[in-house]
Amino acid sequence: MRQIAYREALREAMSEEMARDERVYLMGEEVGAYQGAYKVTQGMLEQFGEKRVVDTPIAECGFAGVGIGSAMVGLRPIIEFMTLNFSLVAFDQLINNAAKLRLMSGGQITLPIVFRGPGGGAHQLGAQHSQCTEPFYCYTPGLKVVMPATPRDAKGLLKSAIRDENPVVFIESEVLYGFKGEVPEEEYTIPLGVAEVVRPGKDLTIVAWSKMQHLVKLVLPELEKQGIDAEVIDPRTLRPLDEDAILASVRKTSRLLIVEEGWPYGGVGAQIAYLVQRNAFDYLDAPVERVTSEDVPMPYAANLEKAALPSVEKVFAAVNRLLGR
Amino acid sequence: MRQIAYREALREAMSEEMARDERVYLMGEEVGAYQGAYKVTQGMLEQFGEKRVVDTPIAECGFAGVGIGSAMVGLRPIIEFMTLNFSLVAFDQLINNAAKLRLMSGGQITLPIVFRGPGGGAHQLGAQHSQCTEPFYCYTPGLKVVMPATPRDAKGLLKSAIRDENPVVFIESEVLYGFKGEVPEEEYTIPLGVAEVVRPGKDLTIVAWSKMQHLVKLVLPELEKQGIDAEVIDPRTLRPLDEDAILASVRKTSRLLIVEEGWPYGGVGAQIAYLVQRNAFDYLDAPVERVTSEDVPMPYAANLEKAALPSVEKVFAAVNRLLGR
Amino acid sequence: MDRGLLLEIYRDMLLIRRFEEVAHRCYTEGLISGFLHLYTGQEGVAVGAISAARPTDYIVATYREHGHYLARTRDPKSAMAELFGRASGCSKGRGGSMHFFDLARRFMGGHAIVGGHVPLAAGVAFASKYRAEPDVTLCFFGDGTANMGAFHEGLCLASLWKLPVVFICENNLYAMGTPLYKTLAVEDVSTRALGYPMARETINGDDALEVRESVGRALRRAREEGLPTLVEAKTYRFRGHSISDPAKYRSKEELEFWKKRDPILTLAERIYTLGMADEAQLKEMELEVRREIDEAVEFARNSPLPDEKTLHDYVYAGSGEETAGGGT
Amino acid sequence: MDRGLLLEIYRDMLLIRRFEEVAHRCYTEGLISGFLHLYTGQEGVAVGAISAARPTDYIVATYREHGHYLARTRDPKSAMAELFGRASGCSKGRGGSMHFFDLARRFMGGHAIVGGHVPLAAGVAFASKYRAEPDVTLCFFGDGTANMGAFHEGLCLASLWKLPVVFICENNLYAMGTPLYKTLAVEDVSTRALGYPMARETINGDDALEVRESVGRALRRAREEGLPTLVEAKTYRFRGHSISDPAKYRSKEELEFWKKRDPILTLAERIYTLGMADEAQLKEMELEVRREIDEAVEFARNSPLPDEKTLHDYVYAGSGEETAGGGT
Ligand SMILES: Cc1ncc(C[n+]2csc(CCOP(=O)(O)OP(=O)(O)O)c2C)c(N)n1
Ligand SMILES: Cc1ncc(C[n+]2csc(CCOP(=O)(O)OP(=O)(O)O)c2C)c(N)n1
Ligand SMILES: [Mg+2]
Ligand SMILES: [Mg+2]
Repeated sequence: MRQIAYREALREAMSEEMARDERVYLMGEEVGAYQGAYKVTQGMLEQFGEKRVVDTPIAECGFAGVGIGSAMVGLRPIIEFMTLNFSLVAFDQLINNAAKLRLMSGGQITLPIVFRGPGGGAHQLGAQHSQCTEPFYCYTPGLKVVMPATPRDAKGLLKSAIRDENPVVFIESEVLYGFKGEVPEEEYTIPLGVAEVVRPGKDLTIVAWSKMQHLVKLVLPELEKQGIDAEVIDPRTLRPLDEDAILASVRKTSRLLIVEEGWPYGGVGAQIAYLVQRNAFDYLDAPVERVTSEDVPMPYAANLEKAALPSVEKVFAAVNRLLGR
Repeated sequence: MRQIAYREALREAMSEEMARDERVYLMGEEVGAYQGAYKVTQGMLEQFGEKRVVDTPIAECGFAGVGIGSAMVGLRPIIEFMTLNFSLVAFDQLINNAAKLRLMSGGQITLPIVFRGPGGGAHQLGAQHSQCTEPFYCYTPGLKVVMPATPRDAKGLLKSAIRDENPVVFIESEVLYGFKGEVPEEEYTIPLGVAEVVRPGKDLTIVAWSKMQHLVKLVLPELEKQGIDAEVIDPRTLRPLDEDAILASVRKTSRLLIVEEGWPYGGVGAQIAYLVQRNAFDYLDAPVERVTSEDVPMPYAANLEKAALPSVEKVFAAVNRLLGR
Repeated sequence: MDRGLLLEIYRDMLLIRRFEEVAHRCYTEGLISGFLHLYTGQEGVAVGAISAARPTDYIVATYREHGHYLARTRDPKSAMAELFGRASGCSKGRGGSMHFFDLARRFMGGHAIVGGHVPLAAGVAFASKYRAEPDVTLCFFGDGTANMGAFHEGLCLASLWKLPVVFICENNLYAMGTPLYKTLAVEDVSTRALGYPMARETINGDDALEVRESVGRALRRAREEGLPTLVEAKTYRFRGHSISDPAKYRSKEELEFWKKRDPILTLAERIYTLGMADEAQLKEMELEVRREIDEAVEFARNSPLPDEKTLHDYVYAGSGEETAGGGT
Repeated sequence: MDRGLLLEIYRDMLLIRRFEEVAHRCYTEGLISGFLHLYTGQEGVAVGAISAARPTDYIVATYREHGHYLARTRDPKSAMAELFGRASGCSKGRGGSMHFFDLARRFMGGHAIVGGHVPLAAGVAFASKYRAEPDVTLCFFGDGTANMGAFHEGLCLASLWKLPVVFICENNLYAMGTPLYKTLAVEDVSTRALGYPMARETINGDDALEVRESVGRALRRAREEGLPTLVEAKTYRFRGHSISDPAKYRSKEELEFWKKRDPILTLAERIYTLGMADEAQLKEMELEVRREIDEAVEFARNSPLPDEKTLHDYVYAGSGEETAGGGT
């Protein structure tokens, strides 16, 4: 199968959906003439014109709100945040408007809108540019949250997100944009809310998403060498969460490790841990373990940044704790 | 001991600290001439004058930022959000500035600032005015989060928060403002980060805070009647969380129920559940249970609102599950 | 001046006034809960503005939107039922006083975060422009909104992108208990328009006909030239900010001064002067309106509460939940 | 015109220029990582403005703050070490290029959320006023910032409360790859000041002396009358937005046009014309500056990384963590 980069997969998803549906448009900072801050939207202005590929001023609260308003009356915007860090200046729009308009209107309003962009950190971008916002959005009913790890998932899930009738926060990763993987030529979608068993196994379950899937991949050869047969699951959609897939796996392996880039307090991993101990208590042979970022705003220095993030060593240590070694 | 209302306890805390330290000032919408939207700040303008009790325009992002800026150079602001719902328009200021300035400056900046106001819902205020924001702030390193349940705690903790050298999000409750309780005449403080065992017991542990402590109180007589001896813990400070107190209790009772007003996905309860199964796994006789609000933006209708919130019935059901009845 | 139109405007204003008075009474009787922000005194703005618009023009408003809703829909039943939190309410009892919606009649809500709806209004207008439809969006908000970031960003984008929207600031001199001079360094809110830039008008909001003309000009500017306008209508609310506010921050004299400018009384005077109706005729209209409101209360009272089984409805579309009999 | 002052201004600008060039080189050599937004071309603004201020006046800047930092501190060592992520950096290696801090010298940061620091600057000024101290706060930002809500709220409050702050917009015609005319419906950013209202000046930012005079006026206005000003300094950045931006969005001709206005070259011309120094003297200064920067690189290179044991330092004050030997 052909191999394309994550950013190209995202672009294909948007272009195909825009070609398919006149109501879909793209809006954000530098998405047009500049071809995207991270070149995700390269060529799209040329393909679709200024009406449908809209360069905005730096005004996230304003253009997120414009997107929501336009979706209230039937357009299907894709709002790009240059990074998800900047969604925080538009936070009220996402939490109080996007997530709640449908409920407040008694179901009259349908809000097919995608907010997308890279989340998490990259390399030494400092505290204000290196944070995981998914726990904010996962907490909030009315939103869906998607975080693809591979080009194939990126394309299939983004197409589903664009077709979805609900607000979807679609979080990519700057460090994955160049990552290549197999992506079918023919059209396909991947449904939201369905996890993937990336590697079947029986000794323990590892749940990870986005960048952290790639970290887990680095650990697998060594685990195999040690005869540890890990089942690896990528939820891909964090809200709605495919609880069944995770529970089924843990009922088989009896051990669960969650690897996530976010901070430790609360968030997605805590929720999964809660759900699993709640619904598979008798199956667990050891407490659910998490590897997260350290509980600090991200420092700039290379060595501190490295120390703050999840690492191969931390994953190994957690696996050892899980296996009682 | 004298009894005063929660709002008076808060006012005493602020007035005493302002009398004690010239650097402390109060800023927010309607805090001055109007005497506070919920009358928490009644009389303070008269006592301290316009310099130190500052009425603001509706511009939360602006005045939260002004507070932070003034704290960067040594003032000690108390920023009142009329309700915590409106902190979301100032979210970037809290997450990207307040929580991170100290780290980003390599410890040069100390940020003694309190953001306070009522959180959660009241009665039929609708979706945009009825939500728990504490999971957002607990997730974020650099912030402290306090949620007092009683007048005594409200006063002692707010005084500590004002004296603390860090940004503190101090979340009160509109429905508790009129609640009366014993508050010492003499000066006292209550340290942040220390839980209180509200009722000792041996059969199960119930962790709840703010309003939910009062819900739990409604359940206790019936539990006692049934011969169930519950230990009730109020963490009071959610970040830093007094993990030791919770763990010590669960190691004794082997059963844990968390009652919280927030939504189910992630948040404080999920974190406590994760920590407890992680660090007291072998002590647990049953999975950690949570009672939360339903996973919906808050509807207006009285019956739906009631159905969406934690209730006595839901707490009983959870206790029964915990006890295997 | 068209007699029919004039009487229609008068009647719409009366409908709002009586609706609010009865809503107030129902609140004190415990039939309504939550926040209740009455529109009493400002009727000239909503009715004047909305009478100038086409039924296909969109309306986006704040938590003080009963008046705008009634001016657009003339449907006190669905409004009162919403206040009562009933399944027959305009938002199926999910929204309440601050969140009236009627998509079919292009009433795009009641919004309760100050300033948060301004970008939404720009977005609705963006969609009209995108689809080359002739509809204009009317966005209502208060004087207290002019300091909000969302207001600024909404107006920046509307000006930059030439969106067909009319921003209508109802300057009632107060944001809750705070008089405008304490929060605004300029005299007129419309001064803000200079910085974007945007056409602006500052008008007497208590004169429905003046509002109608001014908004009419702005609507034409939006519809024909695709340009936004900031209209500032000076008015006054006769009640406190919400039902729990005794409004002690203003003097009796001030209130009296404004009550003399009561938009309904002054319009009645005008009607008499122009000989378009006599007291008996307006009295008759008054009785009719009162009957209508009474019927609305009966309707609300007799409507069922939402079914608790539908608690999880309307959170996600397409999740099949609405088939559960949502809203009834 | 004071000769010493003129040469000092020239030297400060040169220091910034050379610092940025060397930082660029170090980045391409892999010695620096993360984002790097160079100030090359805009030196007239930072140096002109900061030369007009007292050392006790506060500075609040953006992620493009190397120039302002050097203009205030003349300390390329702590700056370069910060870029290298070393414990000896001005933010102990925690901040990086976008977050330079030096509290002792009242340099209140580099901030990287567009507009987010504008209210902070108003807050610092609020504190000066609160304590009746004579210090003024200088707040720098780009043209792209004028649409942000935080900018609006910061200026609203500064105007309303008469805060001693000078807002300095460095209009370099672009926000990343977006030319100003695509995001601003007015020609001058300073037009925004009309709506608050606030004193405003639009000036040539490539003339450090003009900047100095204009900011001097604004500083007096702030210090003596307690009034804020919006100064818009038109300038140009010679490099891309950040080091990864090839700046293909602008023409060679445009760049050449602006390079002719290079604030350093034109100031050198002026110095010659006024006979205040000859080429040899400026050459000597140039060599001195280069040596200083080379020393800064050596200093940075030889400084230790932060100790990993201090990872949890500087998150909470008073938690005893700093005693762990924080930052070294
Ligand atoms: C962001 C935000 N801050 C505060 C509030 C609380 N609040 C509701 S209405 C109001 C006053 C608004 O005044 P104005 O805009 O003049 O409208 P009016 O009520 O006079 O119609 C305030 C402060 C809010 N709803 N949203
Ligand atoms: C809220 C926010 N949105 C987007 C960005 C990404 N970003 C960083 S700098 C920049 C351009 C800023 O332009 P301008 O204000 O003109 O300053 P300049 O870079 O020209 O100095 C953008 C879009 C950001 N840092 N913060
Ligand atoms: Mg008002
Ligand atoms: Mg610029």
